[in-house]
Parts: sequence; structure tokens; C-alpha cells
Amino acid sequence: MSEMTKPRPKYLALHEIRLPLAGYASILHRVSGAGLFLMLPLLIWLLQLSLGSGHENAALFSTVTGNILVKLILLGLLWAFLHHFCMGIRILLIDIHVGVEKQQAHTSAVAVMVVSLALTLIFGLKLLGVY
Amino acid sequence: MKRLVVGAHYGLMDWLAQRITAIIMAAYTVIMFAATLGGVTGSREVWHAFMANGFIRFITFLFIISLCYHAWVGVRDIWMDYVKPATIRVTLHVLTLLALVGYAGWAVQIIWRLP
Amino acid sequence: MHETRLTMQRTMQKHAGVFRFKDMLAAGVERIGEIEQQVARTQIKDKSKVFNTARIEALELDNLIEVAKATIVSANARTESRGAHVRDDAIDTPETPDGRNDKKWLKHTLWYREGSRLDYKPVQMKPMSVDTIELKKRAY
Amino acid sequence: MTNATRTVQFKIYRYDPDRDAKPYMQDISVELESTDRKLLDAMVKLKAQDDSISFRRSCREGVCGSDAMNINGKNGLACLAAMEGFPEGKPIVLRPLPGLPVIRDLIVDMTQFFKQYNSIKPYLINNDPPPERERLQSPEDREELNGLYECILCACCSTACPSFWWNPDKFVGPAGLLAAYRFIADTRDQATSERLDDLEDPYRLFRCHTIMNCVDVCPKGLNPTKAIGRSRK
Repeated sequence: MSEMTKPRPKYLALHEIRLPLAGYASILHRVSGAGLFLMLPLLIWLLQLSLGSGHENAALFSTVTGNILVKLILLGLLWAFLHHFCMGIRILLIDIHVGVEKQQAHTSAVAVMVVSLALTLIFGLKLLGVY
Repeated sequence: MKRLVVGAHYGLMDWLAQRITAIIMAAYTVIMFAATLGGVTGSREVWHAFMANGFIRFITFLFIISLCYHAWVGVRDIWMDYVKPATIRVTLHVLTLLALVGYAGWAVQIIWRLP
Repeated sequence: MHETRLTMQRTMQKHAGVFRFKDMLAAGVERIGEIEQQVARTQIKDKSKVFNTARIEALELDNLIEVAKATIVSANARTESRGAHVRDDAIDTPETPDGRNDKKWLKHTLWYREGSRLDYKPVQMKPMSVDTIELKKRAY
Repeated sequence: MTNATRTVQFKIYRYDPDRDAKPYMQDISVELESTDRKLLDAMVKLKAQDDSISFRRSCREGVCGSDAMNINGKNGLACLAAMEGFPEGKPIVLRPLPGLPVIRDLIVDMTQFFKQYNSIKPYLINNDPPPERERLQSPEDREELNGLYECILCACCSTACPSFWWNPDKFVGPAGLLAAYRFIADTRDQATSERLDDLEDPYRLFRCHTIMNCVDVCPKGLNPTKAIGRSRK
């Protein structure tokens, strides 16, 4: 280019762009995946404590999981996992050409949201020791 | 001159790998959630015995490997989308890879050490 | 400018539409002449040098008014029907089928901007590579 | 004519590199008649009022794809957006297509978009000597191209795609991939395997994460996701 042009602005104000529900579900798929990745050390550590022999392990495990903050993190991770799981199934189905139409994609996105939240509730209560 | 690096041919392979590992993990998830509802986390002893079972140990191993590969593709995709400077991106790729290999080793030896 | 363009469009629609009438054409020539004066006086507010669509439209209007004038002046002069130029006052007779007068009007119209002058040029009836198609009444 | 007039509020993204340091939103209202049925009609009125408001437009009937823009947060064609479809009493918010450099107001620089389109070689490749007449297809083979050839390249889909936002220089984008599949699926095209090979890069075809925003916004009701899925097989 011969002429110097001013750098052009780009309109990309994400909060102003309206996405379909499937779009948000998709973003959450990435967010939940990233969250799970970041929290992997915690999860592996907890696995180690839960499976380790001896009193110290058992004691530490109950102290750590007894902490309300940890409980909340675990609850969040549980949801993240379940959302990622449900959304993953949806993606796999789309990959084999099931539910690729606009309306179906919307319905399945709603289903993912509802089912993952419902499952979080079911297993969350278990996690919190309600039953 | 900015050079665009495209033309690599691992797109399909990674994509497939991500799907296959996803299927393995999904199956494992169903088994584990069913087991949880069945009460294997009821007490420490039951939990230990359950996890020490040969079959469970094997699928757990499979799960860990799948998880790490799956996470590798996923996290790499994230870096590819949001991190533009090539040097930082490659560094992040390497760190991710190291972390995941480390996690896999750690998790596998937890399973292995079970009596 | 937007208004002037609309007026021009509507005038052409009304005075030189699908079916054309002697009086309407004559009045249209007058009207387009007036609009031409208006076009010469139009202004645009947008002075930007970047993607100035207002300026593009102004330039378009400049060209359009010329085409409009050429069209309506030529149509007014051509007192026959031919193709898409269908005049109400051109009568269907054996010599002038469907109002088409080949004796007088088998020629191209040339319009000149200066003085809105008209000239005519003969039609080439001998194509270079294919046989001549004889003139006949249009039939479907 | 009974033309009830009404006033409609607009919020329009304005940016003129000659005058403005950075983009801003302008509030403006316009008197509309009942014959102003589509958003584009209203915008033409707006432009009559203030000729500095700039946007592309051409055929005004959903064929040319010029007037694609972000309408109330969602990409679409102004000429196909019915005025009665907008909620009453709320301003209509118009912004340029997301993720592409803004030249002025609602006009974006489509270079990147067309570069990607160009990269998939959007033309028939067939090295056989041309036959006397056309290269024929059976009606069934021709059927395959339905839902693919109709794309008008308005860029609504690609600019609604997060994968395209982050990698417009590398990811082909839904429009390009739809076009790619249009030729992959064409029985007269002989470059199918080269085409597939070319797409194999993780940035080119596999950046699509079936988010399906593209399907949501396509003004022609096409489905790039489906085409992408088929290309992967």
C-alpha cells in the first residue's frame, strides 16, 4: 500500500454481541475445560489422599474436603465436569450429523444446560454429604 | 515479513484423538457416577477395595491417559486462539505438555501403588 | 439530493414508463429539464474523504440525470413504437406493423449533451458473419 | 395513500477516520411511513436526513449481501430485517460486522474474509478437455449442491464465529468452508483430495468447534456447520 492509513478499529465488544444459547453453551464448554485443566493438580492430590493408606492421609483428606471453600471449588468443578461432559456428547452427536439443524441445535443446547445443572444438583448433594 | 504458518497436517489426527478420548472418558464417567450412586464412596475401605479392582484400575489408567491427551488438544487450541506471539505460545505449549505428562505420571502411580 | 433523485425517478416512471403518450413525453422533457437545474444545485454535507457514499450517490445522480434526459428526449422525438418503446399514438397499419415505421425510423438515435441535440445513424443490416434476417412483423 | 408516520429511534456506530479519534454511538431518530417495511428502507431515510451515515447497500432484496451488519447484537441483512420485527419503543442498535477492521461507520474491510474465501479455490477444477456442451450432472448429483451454492458471501456467518474472530488470518471461516464443501461435493470437480488435503491444517478446517453461531445468523438459512461436518468425513 502506498498510502499510510490509520489503524482501523475493530468492533468486537463481546458483551454487546448477542449469541444464540448454543453459543453460550459452547463458551462454557471451553471455560469449564480450562477450569478443569487448571484444577487438575487439586483433583489428583485429593485422589492421592483418598487412596493413600494410613491415618495422616485420611485425616488430611477429611480436613481438606471439610473446608467450605474447597467444597465450593469442588462443586464448581463438578458442574464444570458435567457441563463439559454433556456438551461433549452434544458435540459428538453433531459430529455424526445428529442435530445439526438450527432448531435442533438450540433444543440440544437447552438440554445440555438443564441436564448438566440437574446432574450437578444430584451429585452435588452427594458431595456435600446430604445423602 | 510476517509468515503465516499453515499447512500442517495434524488437524484430522488431533480432532479424531479428541473424539476417541472423549468417548472413553464419557464411558468411564458413566461407570463412576453409577458406582458413586451405588455407594462406593460410602467408606474409605469400600472405596479402596473398589479402586483396587483390576478392571477398575485398568479403565482408570485409560481414563487418565485419555484425559491428558484430550486436555492437551483442548488447551493447545485455547493457546492457539488467544496467544498470538509465537514464542510465548510455544512456551505455553511446552509448559502445558510438561504439566500434563507430569499429572499423568503422578495419577498413574497413585493407581499403581494401590495394594 | 435524496429528494432530487426521487423526483427524477418518479418523473421518468410517470412520463417515460412502459406505455408512452405523446403529451406526457413532451411534458416529461420539460420536467426533466427543470430537474436537471436542480441537480446542478445539489449539495452534500458529508465532506469526508473516506468511503463517502454520499459523494458516490451525487456522482451517480449526475450520470443518471444525463441518461434520463437522453432517454426522454429521444423517446419524445421517435414518433413510432419499436421494441420496448411503445407509443400510444403509433397506430398498427400494414405499413407500420404494431406502430413500427421502418421507412422513417429504422435508424439509431444519437443524443448529444451540448444543446440536447439529436442525430441519427443508419442501422447496419448486413452482418459480417451471418445472413441478414429480413424485417417482419413481430409474432409469437 | 394512508401513511401513518411514526418515529423510530436508532443507535448507530459512527466512525469517520477523517474526523473521529475513535468510534462512538450516535442517537438519532427518523420519521417512517408504513411503506418503510424493512430496516434498509429506514436506513435510506436516515441517510436522507444525514448523508454522512455510511453503509453498503445494493440490491435491497437479500441477494447481493452488501448490507450485512450487526443488528441489535446479531448479524443480519438490513434489507431482510422487517421493521415490525423490532420491539417497539426500544432503539434499534446498528453496529458493523464484528471482528473485521472498520473503514467507516457500518462499513468494514472485507479483505480478510475474501482472502479466506479465495484460499479454498472457489472454482471448478477439472482438467478434462471441455466437452461440446456443458459438463452434465445427474439430478441426484446436482441435488447435493443445494444448500451450498446459495451463499451470497455477506460475511454474517464468519463474523459471528469466535474461531474466526481470533484467527481471521488462519481459520477459513464458515463461509469459506461452506464454499469448499460446495466444490468437494461437486461430482464434476476433480480436485477433491487436494481440497481436503489443503483443509487438514488445525487452523483451517479444525478450528471449527461446532459453536453454530454461523447457522444462527445466516440470512439465507444455510448451514455451514453441516457442510463442515461432511468435509471432515
